[in-house]
Amino acid sequence: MNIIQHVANLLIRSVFHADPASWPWTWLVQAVVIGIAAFLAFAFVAIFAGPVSWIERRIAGRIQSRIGPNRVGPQGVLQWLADGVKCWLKEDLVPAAADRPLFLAAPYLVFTGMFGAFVVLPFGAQVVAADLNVGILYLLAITSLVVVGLLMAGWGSNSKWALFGGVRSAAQLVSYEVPSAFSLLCVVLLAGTLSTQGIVAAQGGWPWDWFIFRNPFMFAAFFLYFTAAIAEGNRTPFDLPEAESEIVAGYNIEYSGMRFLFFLFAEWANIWIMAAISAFAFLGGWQIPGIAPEQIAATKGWEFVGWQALSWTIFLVKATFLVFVVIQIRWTLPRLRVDQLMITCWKYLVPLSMLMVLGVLVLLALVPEGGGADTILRGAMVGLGLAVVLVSALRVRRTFRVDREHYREMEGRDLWYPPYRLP
Amino acid sequence: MTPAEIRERVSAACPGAVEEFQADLLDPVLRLRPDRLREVCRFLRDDPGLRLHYLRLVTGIDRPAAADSETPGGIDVVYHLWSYELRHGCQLRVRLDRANPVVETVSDLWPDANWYERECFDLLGVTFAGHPGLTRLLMPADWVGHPLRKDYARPERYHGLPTSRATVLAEGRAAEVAPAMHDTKAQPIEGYLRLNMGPHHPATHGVINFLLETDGEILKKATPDVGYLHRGIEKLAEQVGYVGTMPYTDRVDYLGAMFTNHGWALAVEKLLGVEVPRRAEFCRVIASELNRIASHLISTGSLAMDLGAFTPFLHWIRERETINDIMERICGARLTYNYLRFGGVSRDIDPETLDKIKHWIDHFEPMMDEFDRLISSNEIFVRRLAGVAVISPADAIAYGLVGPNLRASGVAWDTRRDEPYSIYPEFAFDVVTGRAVHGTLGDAYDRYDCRLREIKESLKILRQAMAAIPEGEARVKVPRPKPAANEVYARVEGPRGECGFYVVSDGTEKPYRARFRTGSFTAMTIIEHLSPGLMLADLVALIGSLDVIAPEIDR
Amino acid sequence: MTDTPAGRDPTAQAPLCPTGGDSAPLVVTTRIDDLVNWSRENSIWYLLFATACCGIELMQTGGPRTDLDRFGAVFRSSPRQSDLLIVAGTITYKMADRVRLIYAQMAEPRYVMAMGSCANCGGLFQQSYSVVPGVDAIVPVDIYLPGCPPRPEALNEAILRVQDLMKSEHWASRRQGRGNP
Amino acid sequence: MVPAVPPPVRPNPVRAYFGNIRRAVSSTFEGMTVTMSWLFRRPSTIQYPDRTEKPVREMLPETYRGLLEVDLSRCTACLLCAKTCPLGCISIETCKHPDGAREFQTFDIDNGLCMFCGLCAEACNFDALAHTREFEASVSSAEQLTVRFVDRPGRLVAKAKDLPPRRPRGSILAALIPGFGRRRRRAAPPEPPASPAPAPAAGAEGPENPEGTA
Repeated sequence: MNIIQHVANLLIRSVFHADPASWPWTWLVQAVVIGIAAFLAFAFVAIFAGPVSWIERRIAGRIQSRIGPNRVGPQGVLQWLADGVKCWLKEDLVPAAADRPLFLAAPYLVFTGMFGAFVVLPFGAQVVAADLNVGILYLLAITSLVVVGLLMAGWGSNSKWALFGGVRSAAQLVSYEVPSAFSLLCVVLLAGTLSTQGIVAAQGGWPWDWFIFRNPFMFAAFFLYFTAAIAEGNRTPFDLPEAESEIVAGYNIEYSGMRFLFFLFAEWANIWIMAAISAFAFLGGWQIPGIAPEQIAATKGWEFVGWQALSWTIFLVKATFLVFVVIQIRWTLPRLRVDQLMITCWKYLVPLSMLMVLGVLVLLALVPEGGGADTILRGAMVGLGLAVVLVSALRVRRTFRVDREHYREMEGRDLWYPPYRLP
Repeated sequence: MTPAEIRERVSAACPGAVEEFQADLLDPVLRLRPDRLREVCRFLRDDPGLRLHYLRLVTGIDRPAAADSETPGGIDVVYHLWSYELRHGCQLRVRLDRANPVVETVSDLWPDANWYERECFDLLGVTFAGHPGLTRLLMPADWVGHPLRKDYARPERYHGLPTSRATVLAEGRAAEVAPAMHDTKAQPIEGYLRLNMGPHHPATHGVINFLLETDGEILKKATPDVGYLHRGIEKLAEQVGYVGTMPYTDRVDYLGAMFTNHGWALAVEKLLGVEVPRRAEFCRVIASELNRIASHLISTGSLAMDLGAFTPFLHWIRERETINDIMERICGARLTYNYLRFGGVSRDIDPETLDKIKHWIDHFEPMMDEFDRLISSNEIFVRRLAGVAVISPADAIAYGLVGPNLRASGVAWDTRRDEPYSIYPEFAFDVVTGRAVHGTLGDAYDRYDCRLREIKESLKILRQAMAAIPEGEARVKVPRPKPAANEVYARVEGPRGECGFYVVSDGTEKPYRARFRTGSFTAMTIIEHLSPGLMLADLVALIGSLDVIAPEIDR
Repeated sequence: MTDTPAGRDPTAQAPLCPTGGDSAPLVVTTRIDDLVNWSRENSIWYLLFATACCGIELMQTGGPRTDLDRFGAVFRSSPRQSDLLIVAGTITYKMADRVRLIYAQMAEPRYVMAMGSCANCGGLFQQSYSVVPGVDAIVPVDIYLPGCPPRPEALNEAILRVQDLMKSEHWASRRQGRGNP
Repeated sequence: MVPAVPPPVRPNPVRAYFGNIRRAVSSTFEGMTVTMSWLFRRPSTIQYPDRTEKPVREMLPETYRGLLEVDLSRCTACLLCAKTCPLGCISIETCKHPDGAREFQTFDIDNGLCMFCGLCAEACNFDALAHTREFEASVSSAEQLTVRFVDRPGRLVAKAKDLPPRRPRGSILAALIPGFGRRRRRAAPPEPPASPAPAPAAGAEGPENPEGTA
């Protein structure tokens, strides 16, 4: 029973003193609750997508040795609000030669595709709008809706650059669906269910219970999925549909004001969605280390709420960390060419993700869960993960140690320009 | 081979073609009969003893008949030829009838003559018989008159737009009349999508228009359409005189203003016969090499930005800011330096500034390694550039590519070493050439790689120059220049290659004709040749790797 | 002297642009104006319209040293999404119609800044046969920024000047007052 | 001189396939460590206008060619600057009195036209015309771009024999342009004179008295 039914039943019992199973207006109350939930989700998307844009600009700023927005509100946290209000009040231009209905509808369709994905995201043990038993399939299907919107925007704008953007994004999204589906198939094989909650429940709180560290194939599948997800979210190095230096602004070139805001909105939220999917499918979702979901369900009152809040936090932290990685990738890498984009997908990601499915199947047959081999495998994979983190930390340290030595040397000298410094 | 010897050979091979040999000029000139031009040109290019494969410059000089003189006026068309292999060159000239200037084209002998001749047609009205597409290059297609003619009068209005500031102020507000979009469009090719890339496009490095015929992402043809920044600097130079032109040369190549300054100063100093003090030469070299680094930073950084990586560009902008600070100390401006004077430099470099340059170099060298790790060795970046838009050495010479673009194709030619000027022979530095690091020789990556390595060479020169800088005056007082009638072609090695100044003086305080030969102009001509089969994104990489900037093309 | 958070002295501002006759707007309107103007002035998306030398300084201004992003000003490549057209460089007759087209494609409220001498009045190319003597002959200009080219801080100051201009406006005035050329 | 183009090498496809993956992963990793390291360094931004240690104009070198300024008390109206300027952005007019003294009618510098090349300041023999380190001069109408240095009628042309010391650079502009230099940082300290020459006492009070009017 998901949270919506739960709340609806609670309402019916306490307010209307009726039995939800036989009461004739149950559907109405449920509809109202769903409406409220949708509004809350919308607010969440808005409140999340906005700050993500601020975070991205600040991180980009630091990476580029500058500061980023810091004038609006403390450290510029209200920057997204200023952008939003301004865009909202800007003139909404429709080019004279545009295909008006398509042009007008496209941003909302893109937004719908993105927003629909929130329905099955498991924020916590009890917090999911609808725990569909075909959750993963639904996710794959609803995120593809975005491509229709982008294509409509590209075609409807009656601009050749926009058309290029639309067509590029269609080709890209359709192609990258395949490796991302195969990678998620690995998860489904391990979890034995398509339900998003089921997938989280099949993992545990500790890293060695996460799917990513289950075996080497899952480890690789995570990166394959993550790459494919970046491509589906139109992010660098796969941001061809809006490649600024090639096709100016791509599919959104003719959009202004609020409609353009919706595209931006969808983009920021999309980053978060793909991070969230990676987090629940591979990184254990909301699972709290050391506490089984049943134990949480058994608690009552504030204790229950506390555990819930902790689980949401864990999920949000995991997702936000991945958002950060996506942002960092964006400000590091150049962009692929169209043919290279397709080669990356069909010659590298697709065969490799198929291989991962095969590998997971073989290991499922050979290594029984919970056995000694399984434990060794998990331990080794966690070790590998730690090694990756350690190596990158050392590399980072070495990178700026050169700089620090230089800065020490320069210190005390009268420089009229400010060299960037270590904090 | 000296010009006189070349003249002997030409006279022997094509008897009667040479009308006159002007040996008294600084750069001797062979005056040819217009109807024998092609014959001589073909001989000069193909003769194994001459091999003048590189057409440096084609330009025209309008010489209307003076009121009191009996000699008829005419239009001179000047051809500068050079041979990289034999290291010699010559200048040809034909005198055409001013009322009906017609000469045969040489654009099939040297492909870069195509644009030179179009420019000549545009600005001087010379018709080149047999030219494949003789249309206006720099001015709008519906422009009336040929601006570089001496008797050209500026129109009052162009499509309702006033041409004088006083009229603009008098009319008070933006004119309501919309000028018709001028039409430079070539005929679209049937079955292909016509795209207008530019003149306002993030990747065209200034206001350049590319007419693309595409089949999906693949280009059938890309035709550059330039002139959106044609500011008529050459005509202005005729108006403001030798001294006043110096700040104008800053704007010819705003990323390498020190080199255009230097070229102009060299040309005029040659005309005047002025000796430059040694310390001033060092100042010039130090400022020039700093400027070369700054220019290459923008070019390599913006190439990365064109390929979608924004961060490297901003890192280079940060380093460039420091160079700008140094430049501000040296000459007072960040971009348009106006540093050189005839007979020296405007201001000596003080020891404190030299110290700061040293610190900056120490700081900058590790940054280059970091830049390599961040972008140069990035697999996506390499794949975007390696093997893309390969220019063969022969093509590079035939299309008149210069500087890093030429060297990336494997032709080791650096004006600093091979036609030395200033004090460059005193410094030890390498002429970097393409080395096919990741793909084919002469591909886009080689051009990028050449620029990065040239930065290192410049650092070498900087260190040597700062160690060896002598004491002394940085400027000798030169009276207001008034050179005798003569002609000179002076060249420096700018960041975009050979930066040549062809100056014709007539004994007054103002140059009679000045023509700036810039690297970007010829680099643009090769784009049309390279574009078929490229992808849209490759075109961006090609433009970025050629490092063209609009004012250098249009001047 | 009271300093605003941005460190500017409001008393020292010269009158920038007459905002029309409504001298005593309602309190509610003022509040809306405050919010709207606040959002506009802190989210100036400028069009990357770099034609000549000033374009390099325009890029440098977005770069690490001066960082216009601090004020919420980022560049956009499409005129549809830009608020401010910074004409950075010389405009020739060949280019003039494109400038007008770009201006026409911008959504209201839109502002134009003439950056550098060439855009102000043709600058050193005023006497040239091919250069428009001042971009104000083509599009209405709000702010003139002298310099050849102006240093990044000067552009930054001009952006603050645009902010001041926005601050003094009634939120709907731009839509009514300006025509499409 | 002209080398032959070597034929492209075709590598082993299997090695190429996995080599591509390896290089893509490792170079991405390398790049990300570089960008990550920048998160731990302090930005190099100078927070113009208000959050800097000192006003930006004071960070600029003395040699910087900012807005032009003329100290009329040192100007002999020799017109060298106006003649040197390739653009003619300096317009000087003087008129002659019956008693023989010359006085300024106009001394205008069109900042909108000026290209800041420094030729005029170089030509000035009396250190009257000079570049300052000022750069903040955006205005909202084209007319305001012209700076009119003759602030009142009857300003006499200086004699080359007895010139007063040069007033601090920038102080004249500040008096002339309304709202000039308004982008001060918060709580700006009293600014020291920009040039080493001590400011004359007369220079401090409003439109000052040129020598010889009394």
